Amino acid sequence: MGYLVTLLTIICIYTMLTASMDLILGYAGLFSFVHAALCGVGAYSAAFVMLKLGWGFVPSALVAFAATALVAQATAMITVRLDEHYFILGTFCVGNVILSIFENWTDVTNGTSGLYGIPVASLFGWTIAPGAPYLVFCVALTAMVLAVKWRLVSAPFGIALQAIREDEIVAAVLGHHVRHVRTVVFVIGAAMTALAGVLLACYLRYLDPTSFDFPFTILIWAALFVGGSVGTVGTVVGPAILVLFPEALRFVGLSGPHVANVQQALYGILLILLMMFRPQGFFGHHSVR
Amino acid sequence: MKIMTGSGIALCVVAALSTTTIAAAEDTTPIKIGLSQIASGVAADYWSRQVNKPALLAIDDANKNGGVNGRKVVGILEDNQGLATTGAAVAHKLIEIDHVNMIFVAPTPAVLATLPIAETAEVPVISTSISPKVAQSPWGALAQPPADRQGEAYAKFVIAHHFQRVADLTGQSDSDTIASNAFKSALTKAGIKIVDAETYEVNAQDFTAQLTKIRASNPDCFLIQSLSGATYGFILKQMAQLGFRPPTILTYYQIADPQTRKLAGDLVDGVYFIEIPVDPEWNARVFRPRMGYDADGNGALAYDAIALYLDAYAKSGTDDPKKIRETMLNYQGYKGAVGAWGYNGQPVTQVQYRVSRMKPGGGTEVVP
Amino acid sequence: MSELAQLVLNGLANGAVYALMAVGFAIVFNATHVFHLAHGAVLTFAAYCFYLLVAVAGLNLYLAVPATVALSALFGCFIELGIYAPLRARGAGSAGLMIASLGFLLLCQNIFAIVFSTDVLTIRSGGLAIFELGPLTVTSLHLADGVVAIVVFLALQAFLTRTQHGRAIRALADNPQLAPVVGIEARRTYVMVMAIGSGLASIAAVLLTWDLGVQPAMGFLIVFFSAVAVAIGGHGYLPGALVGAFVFGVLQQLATWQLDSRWQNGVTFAAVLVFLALRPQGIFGARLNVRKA
Amino acid sequence: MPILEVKSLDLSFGGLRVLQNVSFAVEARTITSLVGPNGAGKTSVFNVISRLLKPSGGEVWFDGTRLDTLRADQVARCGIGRMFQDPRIFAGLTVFENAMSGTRLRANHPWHALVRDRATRREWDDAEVRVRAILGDLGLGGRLDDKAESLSFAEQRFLSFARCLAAEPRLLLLDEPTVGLDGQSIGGLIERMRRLVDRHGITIILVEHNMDVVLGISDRVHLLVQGEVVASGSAGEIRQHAKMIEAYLGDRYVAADP
Repeated sequence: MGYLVTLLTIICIYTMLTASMDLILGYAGLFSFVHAALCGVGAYSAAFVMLKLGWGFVPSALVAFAATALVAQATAMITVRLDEHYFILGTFCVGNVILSIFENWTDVTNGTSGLYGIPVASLFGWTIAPGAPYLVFCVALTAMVLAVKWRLVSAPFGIALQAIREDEIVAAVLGHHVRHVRTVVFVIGAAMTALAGVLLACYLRYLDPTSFDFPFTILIWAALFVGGSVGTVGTVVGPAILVLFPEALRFVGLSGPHVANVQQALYGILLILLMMFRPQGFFGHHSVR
Repeated sequence: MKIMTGSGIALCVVAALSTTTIAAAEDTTPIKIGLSQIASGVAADYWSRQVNKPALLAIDDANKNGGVNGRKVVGILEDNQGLATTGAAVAHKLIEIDHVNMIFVAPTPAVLATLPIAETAEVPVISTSISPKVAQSPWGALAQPPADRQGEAYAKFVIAHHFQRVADLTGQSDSDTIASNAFKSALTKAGIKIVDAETYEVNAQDFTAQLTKIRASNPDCFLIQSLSGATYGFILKQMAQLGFRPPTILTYYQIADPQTRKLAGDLVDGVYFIEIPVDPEWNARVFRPRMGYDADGNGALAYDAIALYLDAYAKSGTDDPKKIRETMLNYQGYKGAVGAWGYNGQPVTQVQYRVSRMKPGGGTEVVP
Repeated sequence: MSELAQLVLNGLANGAVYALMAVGFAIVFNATHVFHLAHGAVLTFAAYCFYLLVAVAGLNLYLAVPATVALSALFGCFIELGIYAPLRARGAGSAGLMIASLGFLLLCQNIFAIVFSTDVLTIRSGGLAIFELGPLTVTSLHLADGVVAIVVFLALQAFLTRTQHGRAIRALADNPQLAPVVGIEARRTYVMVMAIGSGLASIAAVLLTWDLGVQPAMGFLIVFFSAVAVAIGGHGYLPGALVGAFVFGVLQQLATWQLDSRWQNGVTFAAVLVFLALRPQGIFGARLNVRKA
Repeated sequence: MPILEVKSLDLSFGGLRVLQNVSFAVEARTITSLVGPNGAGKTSVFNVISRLLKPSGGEVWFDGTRLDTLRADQVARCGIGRMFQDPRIFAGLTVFENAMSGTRLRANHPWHALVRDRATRREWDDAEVRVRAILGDLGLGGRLDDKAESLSFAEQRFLSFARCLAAEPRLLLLDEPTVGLDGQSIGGLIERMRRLVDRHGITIILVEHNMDVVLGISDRVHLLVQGEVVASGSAGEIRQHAKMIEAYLGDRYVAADP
């Protein structure tokens, strides 16, 4: 049972990351390659205050929000001016810098050894036990994030985001401050990944730099494209498929060596086929063009 | 690789079958060992040769000798991809679905994500990682000397040979960093000068920047740390290309991996390294005939970690994981693949490193 | 001082390989407007081809190198005809093409890992012959890298400016809206551009394989590095890619100068970011006020 | 007192001079046309006014505000609407969303999108009512939830017109709005433009090739050739210079039946 609870917890955390990616990539059209690293900024900053200052979940999450938003703001200042493809490169560079900080700022991150012994989440003095209670907590927060996202994009703000994605020149001529809107949505999305990072930190109770490397961002992209960009259902279904599918492989005897290579190769084929035959994913409302 | 795939699938089928027949009588239920290890990625092939296969070989041998108190031993290998997230999921799977008696897990991120889960479930964890955190857990045991002891072994060599100008090149991994720090603090204590210390990214292929700086510091002894034979190959090659060859080069036993000589050729000749001694008789009798290659320290320790645990299981005469772990830690006179060793009451293996050298033209020799 | 000079020299040697990759990437990106991440897959493919031809089939280098270039050019055509062209026909734009390209990179990388294992495969061992210039050293191969990169680049420039096919490529690069107008012509030109770009990647692959051997994951970082080099050089101007690659190679080395080398990656990319913040259009890129207008 | 003043505008790319010393003034509540051969720089004038291009010299003033130092979105917020030569609708959005994208509301800000206080809600509701009315007026009332890419070319053009109007501009820059429309649609469009000027006090600048349209509704016409204004006058004056226009533009531009 605990195994299933674990998988559902991971799906929740990935859903949060995918929803935030949907906001940034699906709605605003920004191919962010720094997603996992921003999640790491949230996770590390929360874990640091939990470990060193013994703070509870809420204040730690606030610290994570602040730290991640700050990093995202700095990232956006440089990268949102870059053209579509160069935005990926800009965020790739930022990701490298952040990973380097995870590895080398040993006083805070404990370097490659990672932060160990992160306490279980506690809410105003009440401990949330690992397992089912923590899952409920994650589900609640994920639902909250999805609700916030829905409220944002169902308002004219969401239309402005999509207008900018479709044609930034026309959007500007209609009076939308493209750079500002992109910065804002990037920072909001980063705050969501920060929350996912905090949940991940309290779930794993251990953080190390390899957890936030680029393949993780690619996984979230794949989850978004499978589920479908622009929408809510896809941001839940996509991660669910990508988490459950490889786990299911363990039970059909396909767990020999190279299974991860097979898995990654399948992701590759999946991305090609999706772009070819179903660019809106399974539940998306927008075709990636 | 084909053999491995076959045995991997076979194992899983066995595992699946045994899961379904778990309701059988108590004394015939198999003892299950969960292997949460790397089976994919850049390190996959080395890992498979020197960790996964040796561990499975130990289980195979135990079964050949009639199992543990007549009970069959089953190994269940799951790929943790070297990641914390996957490691946690694997730990839950092994504990809650497979009901394993023990988890054999490496490397560090996967181990440290596994520990809290195993502690809650009261399942012993044996790791061939070098993280000191494992030894601090009431359910953990380290089947490899912790990394700081590795650093001290380097220092011992440097001090014994009276080197005066030492340089250090270290990979950005957990174990290398800990070992390097222990090495440096031991040298500082002994009053030996570290003329330069450089670091590289684990998967790097270009070390020229670091080596250029180290060349300028003109060391008489150069410690290179890496967890991969290929990395040693690149480094030795690029040193030669910079016209840089210090009198003494000290390394870790991965340099004996065939990859190094393939890349660097005779540049590996005369390079010193510290290693876990592998019993040559065991290697020739048990390992080589069935695997087709030689075990290195990792391989031997992986074999021993499993074999010693199973011996202790049999000796303890109980299924209580806590008692089995105690028996294992206090086991006297165990003779294994790395010679006679034991935990001597501590949750850390007491195997000692020795210094060897790459022989010109191939092979290694022990330096007295 | 000699330390600094040696670092610059190392950087130029690495830059030469990046340059071949970056110019190939840039020519594809400029003419077909595909952010061709699968360029990394071409590199890896070419490297394994070269390895198989030399180490397994036992061909001599004079045959193996042209054969590798030809096979890689074919592989490039295959990517264009098998993936990019059908995607375009289905209405995919730059984003869809890029994602598919990334997918293909992942696919190839993992197929190679399954077929060839993740070990490094080599066709030669030991250090390369070196020349000593006072306190500086450079290997024959790295010297050759630089010469090859520049000669190939000059030949490419001559092709682009002197021949009809070359001019067609440049026309497409300058006027993307031309593509639908010229129809079949454009499609043929795309195939040709992919063949040329892949040929350039295969030369980089040969040089890398001779030096460091082959690994399935070798393409991933290097394609991003070369794309960063293109960004540094400036979009739409081919010599920019060449210069950007050398700048990036030297930057990687200088990042360790006077600084702890554990920060090498961080310092390198922080410097790139600072540069992009000050000059988003790159060294040679013109600042365009109207994009897509 | 003119509402828009363009003062000695220069624009060059590299060595190419696109605009040279272009000056004209536009009175409020009038329709002004820019005519000229292809490549004369008509669209470039629009691009400079809406600040998609930065002029190399000269100034643009709109109702006391200098525009050429602002950003494109700030220019738009001054009350300047712009229609492009191609409809350039947002293909992936619905018809209604396209038109809504022209509005500038408090709810465009994420905070108000999240909290939605009463003022925000009311303004938003009002905008939706207005946008529905505009779309209904332009004959798109029945297709609000269709994807914009499913519209015909003429419908797309009307949609982009609606998107412009949703912003309630005071000055409209229309770049060849009649291209691709049939006679009936053109008539409707002309009538609408007239009504916008007369009833709603909007000022319009038109780039147009169809001389019927130009001479039919323009209060003033400027002739641009190779980046320079070579002639200006009322529609009547220009009509009398038909020979001159013909010389510059060829017969295509001469009104068939004045």
